[in-house]
Order: sequence, then structure tokens, then C-alpha cells
Amino acid sequence: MSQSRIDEAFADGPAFIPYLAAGDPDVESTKEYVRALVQGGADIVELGLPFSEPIAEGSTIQNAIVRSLKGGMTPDTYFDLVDDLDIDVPVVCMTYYNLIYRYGEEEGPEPFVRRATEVGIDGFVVPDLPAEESGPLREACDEYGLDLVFIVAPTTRGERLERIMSQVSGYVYVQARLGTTGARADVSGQTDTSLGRLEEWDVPKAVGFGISEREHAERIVAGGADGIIVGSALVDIVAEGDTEEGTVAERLERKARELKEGALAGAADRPQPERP
Amino acid sequence: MSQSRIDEAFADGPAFIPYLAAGDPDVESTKEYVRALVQGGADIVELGLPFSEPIAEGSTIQNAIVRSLKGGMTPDTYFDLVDDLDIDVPVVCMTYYNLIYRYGEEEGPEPFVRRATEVGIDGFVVPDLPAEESGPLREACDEYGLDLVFIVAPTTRGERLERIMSQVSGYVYVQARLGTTGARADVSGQTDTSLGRLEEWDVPKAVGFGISEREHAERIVAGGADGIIVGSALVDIVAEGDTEEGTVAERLERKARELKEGALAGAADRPQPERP
Amino acid sequence: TKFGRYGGQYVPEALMPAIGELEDAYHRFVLENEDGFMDDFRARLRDFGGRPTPLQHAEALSARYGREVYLKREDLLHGGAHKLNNALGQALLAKYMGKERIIAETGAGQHGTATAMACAHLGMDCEIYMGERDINRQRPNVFRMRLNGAELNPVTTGRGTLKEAISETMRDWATSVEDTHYVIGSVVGPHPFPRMVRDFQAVISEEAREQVQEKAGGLPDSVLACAGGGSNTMGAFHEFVGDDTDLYAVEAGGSSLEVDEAGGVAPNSASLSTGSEGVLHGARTKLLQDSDGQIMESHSVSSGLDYAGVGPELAHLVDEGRVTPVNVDDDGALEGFHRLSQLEGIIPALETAHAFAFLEDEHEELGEVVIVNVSGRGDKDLESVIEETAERDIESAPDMDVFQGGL
Amino acid sequence: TKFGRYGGQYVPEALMPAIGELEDAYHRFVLENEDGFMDDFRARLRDFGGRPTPLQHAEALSARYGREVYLKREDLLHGGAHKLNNALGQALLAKYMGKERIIAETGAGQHGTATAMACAHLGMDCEIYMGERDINRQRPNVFRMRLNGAELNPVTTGRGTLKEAISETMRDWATSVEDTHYVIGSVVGPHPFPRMVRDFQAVISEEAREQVQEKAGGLPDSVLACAGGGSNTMGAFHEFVGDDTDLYAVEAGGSSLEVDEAGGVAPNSASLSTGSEGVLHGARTKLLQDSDGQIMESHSVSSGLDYAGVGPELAHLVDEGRVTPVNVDDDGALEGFHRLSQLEGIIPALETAHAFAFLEDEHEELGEVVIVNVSGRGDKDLESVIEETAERDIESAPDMDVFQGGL
Repeated sequence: MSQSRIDEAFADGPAFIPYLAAGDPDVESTKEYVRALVQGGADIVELGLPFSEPIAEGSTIQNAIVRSLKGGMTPDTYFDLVDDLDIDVPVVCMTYYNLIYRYGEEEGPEPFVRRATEVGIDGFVVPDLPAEESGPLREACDEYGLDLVFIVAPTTRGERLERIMSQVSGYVYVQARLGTTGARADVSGQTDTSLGRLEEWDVPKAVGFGISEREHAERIVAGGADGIIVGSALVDIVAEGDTEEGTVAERLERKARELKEGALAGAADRPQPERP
Repeated sequence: MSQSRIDEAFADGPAFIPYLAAGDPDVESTKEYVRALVQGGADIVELGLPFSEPIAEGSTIQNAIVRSLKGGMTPDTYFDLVDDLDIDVPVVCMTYYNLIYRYGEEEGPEPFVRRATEVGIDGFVVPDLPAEESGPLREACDEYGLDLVFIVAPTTRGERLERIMSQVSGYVYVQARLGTTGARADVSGQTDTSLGRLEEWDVPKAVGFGISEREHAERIVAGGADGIIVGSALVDIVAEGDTEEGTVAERLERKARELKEGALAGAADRPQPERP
Repeated sequence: TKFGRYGGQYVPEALMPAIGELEDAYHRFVLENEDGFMDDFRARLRDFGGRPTPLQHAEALSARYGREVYLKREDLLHGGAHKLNNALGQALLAKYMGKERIIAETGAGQHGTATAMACAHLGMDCEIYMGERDINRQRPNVFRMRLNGAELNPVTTGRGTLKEAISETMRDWATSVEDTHYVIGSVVGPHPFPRMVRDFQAVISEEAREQVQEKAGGLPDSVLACAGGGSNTMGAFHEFVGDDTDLYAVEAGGSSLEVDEAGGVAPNSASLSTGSEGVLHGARTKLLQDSDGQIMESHSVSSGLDYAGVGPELAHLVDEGRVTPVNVDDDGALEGFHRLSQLEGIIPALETAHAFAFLEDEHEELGEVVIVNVSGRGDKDLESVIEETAERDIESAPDMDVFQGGL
Repeated sequence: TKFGRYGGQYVPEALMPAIGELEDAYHRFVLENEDGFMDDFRARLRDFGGRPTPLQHAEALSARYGREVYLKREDLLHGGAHKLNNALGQALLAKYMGKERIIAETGAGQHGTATAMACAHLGMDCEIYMGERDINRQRPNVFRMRLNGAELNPVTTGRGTLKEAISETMRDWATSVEDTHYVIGSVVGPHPFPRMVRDFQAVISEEAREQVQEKAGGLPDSVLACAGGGSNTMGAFHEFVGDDTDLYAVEAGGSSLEVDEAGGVAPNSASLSTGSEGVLHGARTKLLQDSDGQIMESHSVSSGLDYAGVGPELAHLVDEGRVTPVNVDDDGALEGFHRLSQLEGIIPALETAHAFAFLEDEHEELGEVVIVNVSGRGDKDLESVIEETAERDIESAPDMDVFQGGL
């Protein structure tokens, strides 16, 4: 397989991957916020397409999704938003399978992937699509040269790891702890264990679920991660709106910079792993 | 059996038998009311000893019983009341069997009957004591020479009539209609049928349940009754209290006179039945 | 017509012919299965009622008490209590007798709902008398009766509980006796009611006696049943009376066994334990009465036990020493209610809960194999239990805050 | 893992190992009776649950419709609905698997109460997720869960009904999966749930198929069952799928089959009748969704049917033409509720009432022998029914004045 834009994003050190729910609270704001995150050092942007039943999300992102859907977000609006983004880092679409499956006139995920490709999306994360059910989407991604990111949970072992490894591309999303998304005050001990299980994998390992502070980022990257994924801590900033400490965009950029610096510091703390 | 005071009360034409609940609303009033009824022409007085579960009574007499019990009426108070009455017509005690059964130190109805005899009571009506269960009370009455009145209902037929006839003394209480006690606006057609069934009996037949007007009394006596029993219509007067139309006692006397006149008129309407 | 010195027929003359007619019908249809009445009845109990009910080995209680505890699951009968055994039997008998209309009294509402259900099932008119106070304590049962098409007649005399409702139903019957049958709700009233109701309820012990031998390999050492009027009690005991099994009738001790004679109130319903002989509602039996013979107002946290009398056969069996009367107070009953709900996943009627409170206290006296009759389920008692529990310190109760709105 | 094109395992990776473990346990314990699991399960269903439930010949309905109507009486199961068949099966399976904690979602509260009862019976910890709106519609069931010792977690997202409760329970499970089993309440969710729940519920049709042959001398022409998620439906149908019996899944038509796409609301729960294919809560099935694939808020007067999806096997059987999806609106369901209560003395759950409304309307199409699955009793619905009936003109309802205080 040729090197994708996502692969490249991991080439020069640890990647910082922020997440926002598209359309929270509206399309124009999302564009502004995404640019701020890129300004702050984002290497890849995960942009959520809201689904009405987000079973993997904690309350922070659930609320963001409610705001976005109330604002009228639809798959087509989402694609237009991405099309307008004008940023130079890859975009990963995070959504649930029903929206992918239902899009377009023809059956199956192909129309969704085709349209995603047109607007410049580079890959997908689909939290309710385990490797067992991912065949059709994997095929469509291959057809259009997009990456399909899989989540590896703390409970994922043995055979399941192999099945995921055979399907994953772009990066593997290492779920730092059991549960749903949401900012936490500490780093889970499960993270190191999980990273350990994936040591031999030659796909970049990005850790998410619960990262909110510079020091989390540093510790996780020092522990062997190739990237960090941060969602709820950023969505919290969006939810707060402008404050005395700055506009949302200013604070997002600042937070991005802090986390990116943490990741870089973490990388400095350890011998750089071999990269393909 | 020798002629009892009750038998004598039927000797000179139709008997008017008023009922009051003793102690409604207090002992002194009851004495005054009873005297007024006698003044108005009562030939026998049925004086109720209130029981907490008066299953044969309609709401008028139920309420009278509640007033009396609230006023502290007990069997001993009742006996004292009767003892003080000083009237020259027979008194029949109407009550429920549990009060008779429970009275005194020894088991059974004898102590109650003994005490009743002492205060000058002439007989009993016990609505919840059918002939099947009346043995002990019948024996005690015989011992003290008291009458035991039985009720004959519209549903009483054949064998049951014979059983009652073999036990009854004083008079038979002909229940004019099914149901509970209470003043009514009309005379039940069941009355004539019931009286017909008892034609051969040589015990006086007094009709009760629902009689409230002069014309009821007249029709019933004309139909063959030897007496009329009136309760609720009188208890209603007690419940009303003094009004512009007179004191309770005045109105009781007036009502008694009206009913007695009705009975006499009824008797004049028919050939006098043979009396033993 | 008697059980030893108890029983009899102390009713107004107007009712005697109907009672005679009933006695005749009882002999022909129930005792002699005329027209296949009993076959019809048993088939309906099975298909409409859900019999046989299980005899369940109670794992948690057996472990807790170190003996084998079995539960006779009358709570699973249609309507949620043993009451249907009797209500269906009498309503069907009335139909065989050609009666068109059914009347009944009800305390907790269980007999009323059972009667309403039976009448709907059989296509008969039905009117229920219920004390006003009980109506307010047992609203769900009120709704159920109405939904089954029964008329409801509130009784406002006295304290508005079972005693008054029975009196009022008897008054209706005295008026309507020619086309109406009075489905009395317990083993009380004039003969043949106590015997007939017992026979209809005896299916409980018939089944349990067979089931316990199958499961435990022998007869039980003890049988426990709560006792108000005593229909589930006699139903649970009847087939064991001839055996060497201890029979415990658990009465409602209410708030106290002391009697307030001046107020006319016995704050309990323990007629077997504390009552004296008298005549009420058609029978001579043990009663809560004052020294004059006036009936006391009884009390129990459970409406279904809240009655000043008890079935004459139970009174007799107690005098004979065959049945042991015991009692449990309101607090104990609430403890028993919560304990069974949590330990066994069965929410019992508050009536039934009394038997479990006695089990907790006296299990050491009960031998190796104990049957408790789960006379009914507690759905009807939810509101009462929440209210009564909140007013007390009940150790076994869950945190009650969650029940106070704002969930 | 599929029924034709439906089913599958669309869940977060974190849950997949647990689902694999469950699949393994399902094969070993349920399908192969390892350690005598199925014997233990069936014994508990019998003794704790009250199985078998009767198949009752409904006299009044048979006369009304001129055909033989039989009622499968799941309302008599402990807890008052078919739900215990599944809840007990899964809780017991979890115990065999060594899990310590049970979580479950509930809509009408019937699955929650059944799970709480099963957990109390088995001595397991239990937490129930329930939408806030449903909590307010079904308070008695809330009380019962708490009394059985379960924790209750109100779900405030969305409209606060079953859909949101399932999502929230899945989130808990994603956190607690190592020591916790999620007792899903219907034939929905990822494989092996739809198959396993069906197997636990299939006891309904196993019994009914035998009973109807005994009583009617042959197989039924039709079987009717209400359908929300579809567990009583599949339970009632499963053993008849290979027969020549018509199977009718009666969905909640709610207030209208029209969809308010802008508002995101389908004022019904008729996924089989009007839904389209999609992926929800772990399975591909028929859903109420808008043109983008966002799930619609469903509606039904009965909480238990109020769900935007349906079991994948039912979706498949409908596509195959083996099951006929039909629907009945809220008014019809209320009519059915009152009619059954009065004619047969059985107060059905509002869910169940939908099947009786269909019977009333279409009985002429149903052949000579009809079985209706009485999936639950209506005690939990009394308040709702009174309220909803008072707002409408329901011909079969009793006079509702008596329900407005002042009794």
C-alpha cells in the first residue's frame, strides 16, 4: 500500500489528533475551531459526524452531538463543511455505521466513502463497527484509497488483535480505558498494558479516551504511543464559549499547543521507535 | 302458656308499636320520647339497645345507634333507663345477640334475661337470631316468663314458618319487605302475601319495615295485621330535633296518634279477626 | 353448622331461606359434584386462575434460617392472591344456582378484585362494598375492580374498613337475596360459608401436601400462614390438620396488643390471640370486643387482616390446640415485607409479610421443613409500604429517598 | 450471527470480547446444557416463575368472534409478564459465567422488574437504566425494582424512553464489561442476544403448541402477539414458524403512521410495518429513521412498545413473508384493554392490548383457532390507562368519573 496522508502525519514525531463534533454549535464555528487546532499543532483532525445514538460517547460529546443535531447538521452539511475547511492536515471522519450505511441511493457504504473522498476526507473511525462487520466499508475505503482506523480496547486480546491488525490502516486507536469518551484527571494504567500488546504492530498507535492535560500527553507518548487523541477536553472548551481567558478559538489553539508540546516532550523522553 | 302483658296489648284492637333507639341522643330524652309515644297511643314500646354492628338496620337507625353509642349507652345504662321508665305498656327490647350473649358473668343469655325481667322488660326481638339459634334465649325467656318475638320475612316459607311458629311468643314481627329498616313512601305488596301465609297462626301479627304514614297503617291493618311497628319514621323526628312545628316529644306524640288512628281506621275497615 | 362451639347461623330471618338454599347447593354441587360442578371449577382454576401454583424451595431463606423453607406461591394466582380460589368457586356456584347478581365485601380489595375478575370471566353482574378508608389505602385494587366492570359501593359507616363493608353487604343481601348471591370473602359468616370457603381454599394445602412430599420427601414440620378472617390460613392448613404438622396462624399484632376500651379500639387484629367468644356477622367465633360485647375497631397496617373476627373453624382449632395463634406487629410485618422482597425477589402482600416476620423471629422452633403460604403479592401495597416505612426505622428497608418524587 | 440480512454485531470493540465470551457461554450452557444449566433454568422458571402458564379457552371472546380464541397466559408469570423467562435465563447464565453484577435497561419497567426479581432470587447485584419519562409513566414498576434491591439509574438524554436507556446501558457495559453482564430485555442487540433471548422466550410457544393440540385437537390457524422489540412475539411464534400457522406481529400504531421528519418523531413504534433497514444497538434491522439515518423518536401509549427498532429475526421473518406485520393505534389499544378487562376478567398490559384490538378488527381473517399471547398484566398501566382514557372517547371503557378522587 502506498503511503497515505495519515501515514505521513505520523512520520515526523508524535501526532496530536484533536476531535470536535462538526456543527457544534454551528458550521462556521467548527471551521474556525478546526483552523485554530491546526494552528496549535494538530497533525490530524478527527471530525465527528453526529449520530442520534452515540453509544460510545460520554456525556460531554453526547451533549455536543445534541447541539449539533439541533443546529441542523446532516451528512451533506458535514461534507460541505469539510470541503470548505482548507487545512493542510488529514481529516478523519468519526461517525456511527448507520449514517455511513444509509447515505446515498445505493445500498452499502460506497456512496458515503465516495462523497467523503470528494471532499478530502482521509479516513474513518466508526466506534460501532468492529472488524467482524467492517468488510463492506473496508472494501470501499480500499477502492478510494482511504484509511480505516480501528479501535483497540483494553479488553482486546489474542485472535481479535490479529483480526484488527489485518484490517486497520492509517493508525490504530488505542482506547486508554474501558468506558465511554470523556476527559479524566489521570492517565489509566491500562494504557501501557495496551500499548505493550501492540508493540510489534507496524501501524502507528494513537491513544485516546480521557486525555486532557499536557502531562497526560507526555506520559502516554513516553510510554510508546505514536500519537494522542483528545476530544472531550476540547469539546468542553467549545461548550463553555468565549470567556475572560479568551475566545473559544484562542483557547482551543492554546490547549492544542499545550498538548502537542506534551507529546513532543514525551517523545524526547524515550528512544524514537523505528518507523516503517 | 298464660296470657302475657304483650298478649294483652293486642286484645283490644290493633296495636301500635313504636321503636326508638335507647339513648338517642341521651337517656333523659329517650325517657321523655317514650312517654310521648305512650301518650300518643302506643300499645307496646320496642326500645333498641344499640349494637355496634346493626346488620339489619337501614341508615336512619344506624345513625341513631351511632349517636347513642357515642353518648355512652351500655347494656347496664339501658336497663337503668327501662327501670326508670314508669309507663303502663309493655316494653320489648330489640337488640343483637352478641350483647345478650356477652352480658353478665355466666355464659349464655340467662343473665341478660334475668336483668331484663328485673327492670320490667316484657320481651325481645333479636334480628340476627333465627329460630335455628334461638334455643338458649327461648329457654331463658320461658324461665322468666318473657316473650320472644320472631321476624317472619317475605322469603320465609314452609318448614321455616313452622319452626318459627313453634318458637314465637308475644307477637310475630312481619317484615313488610326485603331489605333493612327504614321509612318508605309506599306499602309493599309483599305485606299482604306475607300476612296471607300467616293467616292460620294464633299469635298476633305485627307488621314493620317501612311504615311511616297514617294511610300505610290503615291499609296494613285493613289487610289483616294485628299491629304495626314503626321505627325509622320516629327516629327521623328524633334526629331532626326541635323544629318550628314543635318539640321532638310533641311531634312524636302527634305522629304516634296519627299512626294509631290509621291502625284503628284499618281495623274498622275489616271484620275483626278472631282472637284467642 | 358448627365447629365445636363456634359457627352457626346468626343472620336475619330474611336471609335464612337463601342460606338454606346455599347449603343445599353446597352439598349437591361442591360435595357431590352434581352436574360436574367441581370438575368445571377445577378446570377454571387451572386455565383461568393458573393453578397449580408452585411450591418453591426458598434458597436464601433456607440458608438464612438453617432449615428448608418452602413457599406456597398463591401470589402467582390470577389477581395476585389466593382470593380467586374462593371467589371463582362461589361465583360459579351462584351461576349453577341460577343467580344473576353477585355482591361482595372487600377489605384490602383482594377479594373484591378476585370477585370482579371471576364475575367478568363468568359474565355476571357484580357489586362490591368497600370501606371508604380501605378505598383510599388500596386505590389500585379499586381501579382493577372498576376496570373489570364491577360497581363499587363505598361504605362510610364506622371506620370504613372490612367490618363495616361486611355489614353493609349483608344489608344489600337482605334486600336482594332472591336473585343475588353474596360471595363472602373469607371463612367467616353463617354456615355454610366457613365450610364452603374452606373447601374452595383447601386446594392450597391439597397441592402443597403433595408437592412437599415430592420435594422434601415427607410432610412439613410446620406450616405458617397469616390470619385475618382466615381463608388463606384454613386453605393452607386444611389438609395438614390430620397430620403431625405444626400449624401457625400469624395474626396482625398491629401497633399494640393493648386494648383501648374507652375508645372502642383494639389497635391490632389478633382475634385468635387476644379475642373472646361472641357472635358477629353470622357466626359465633373469637372476636375483638369490649366487656359489653360491642365490637372493637381493629387495626393493622395491612387492610386484608384488619378485621375484628376470625373464622369459626380456626377458633375451634385453636381451642383444640391444633393451631397455634401467634402475632406480629406492624413494624415486624414491614421488616418481613422488605426482607422477602430483597432476599427472594418476591414482593409479598403486607398480609403475607406477617408470616415471614414470624419465620424470622421463631424459625428455631419450626423444625426442619417449613412451608410458608405466600397468600398474595404486594403490588397493591406499594404506596402504603412506602408511606409506612418512611415513618419508621425499618432495618431491612431500602433507602426510601428515591421514592420521594424527583427521580 | 445473522438472520438473512439482519442481525450482526455492531458494537464498540471494548464489548466484543464480552460478546464472544457470551456467545461461548450461550453455546455451552444454553444449547448444550453444560452443568445442567437448562435443567436448572427450567426448574427455576417452574418453581420461582410459575410455569407452565395456562392456555385458556376464552369463552366470551370465542362467542364474540365466532371462533375458538385461546389465551396464552404469560400475565400469570411471576412479575406479571413474559419478561421473567428471559431475565431469569440471562441472570442465571451470568451467574454460571461467574459475573457478579447485572445491568439492564427497561422501557415499561417490566424487564427491569423481572431482572430485579431474578437478581434478588439469585443473590446478584443489579442496576437498572430507565428513561426519565418512562419512570414517570410507570412508577409502580420503579418501586418494585427498588424494593427488590436494585439500583435505579434515570436516563435523561433524548426523550427519556427505551432507546436512550439501551444506549446508556451499553455505555455502562463498555465500562464494566469485565465483571458485568448486560441483560438485554428483548430479541434485539448484537448476536448472540437476539437468538439467546428468543431461546429463553421460546418456552411460550413450546408450551402453547402442546397445549393447543391437547385442547383444540390441532395446531392453531393464527397466533397473535404484540411487537415492540419483539421478545414476546418471537417467544410466541418460534415453535410455530415451521408450521402452517399464520403469525401476526401487532405493532403500536401510536397516534399516526405519518412521520414528522423535521421534528425527528415517528408518532408510532411500527418498525416492521413502516421502518427501513439500518443499524441500531448492535444489530442491522428495521428501524424508524429519517432519510439521513438518524433514529426517530418513537411513540406509543404503551411504554413497552415504544422503541424505534425491532428484533432482527422478526425483520427477517417479515421479509420472508412468514410473519405478517400489522398495527393498531393508541385508541384501539385502549379499547382492547377495556374490552378484555370486562369480557374476560383479565386486565392486560397496554402492550398486550394491541393484540386484542387487532383480534377485534380482523377476527374474520384469522381462521377457526386463534391463540393470542397475553404477554403481561396491566397493573402497571392503571394510572396511564385512566389518564389516557379520560382524554378520549373510548367506547368500551367504564364510566371514568369514579376514578377522579372523591370516591
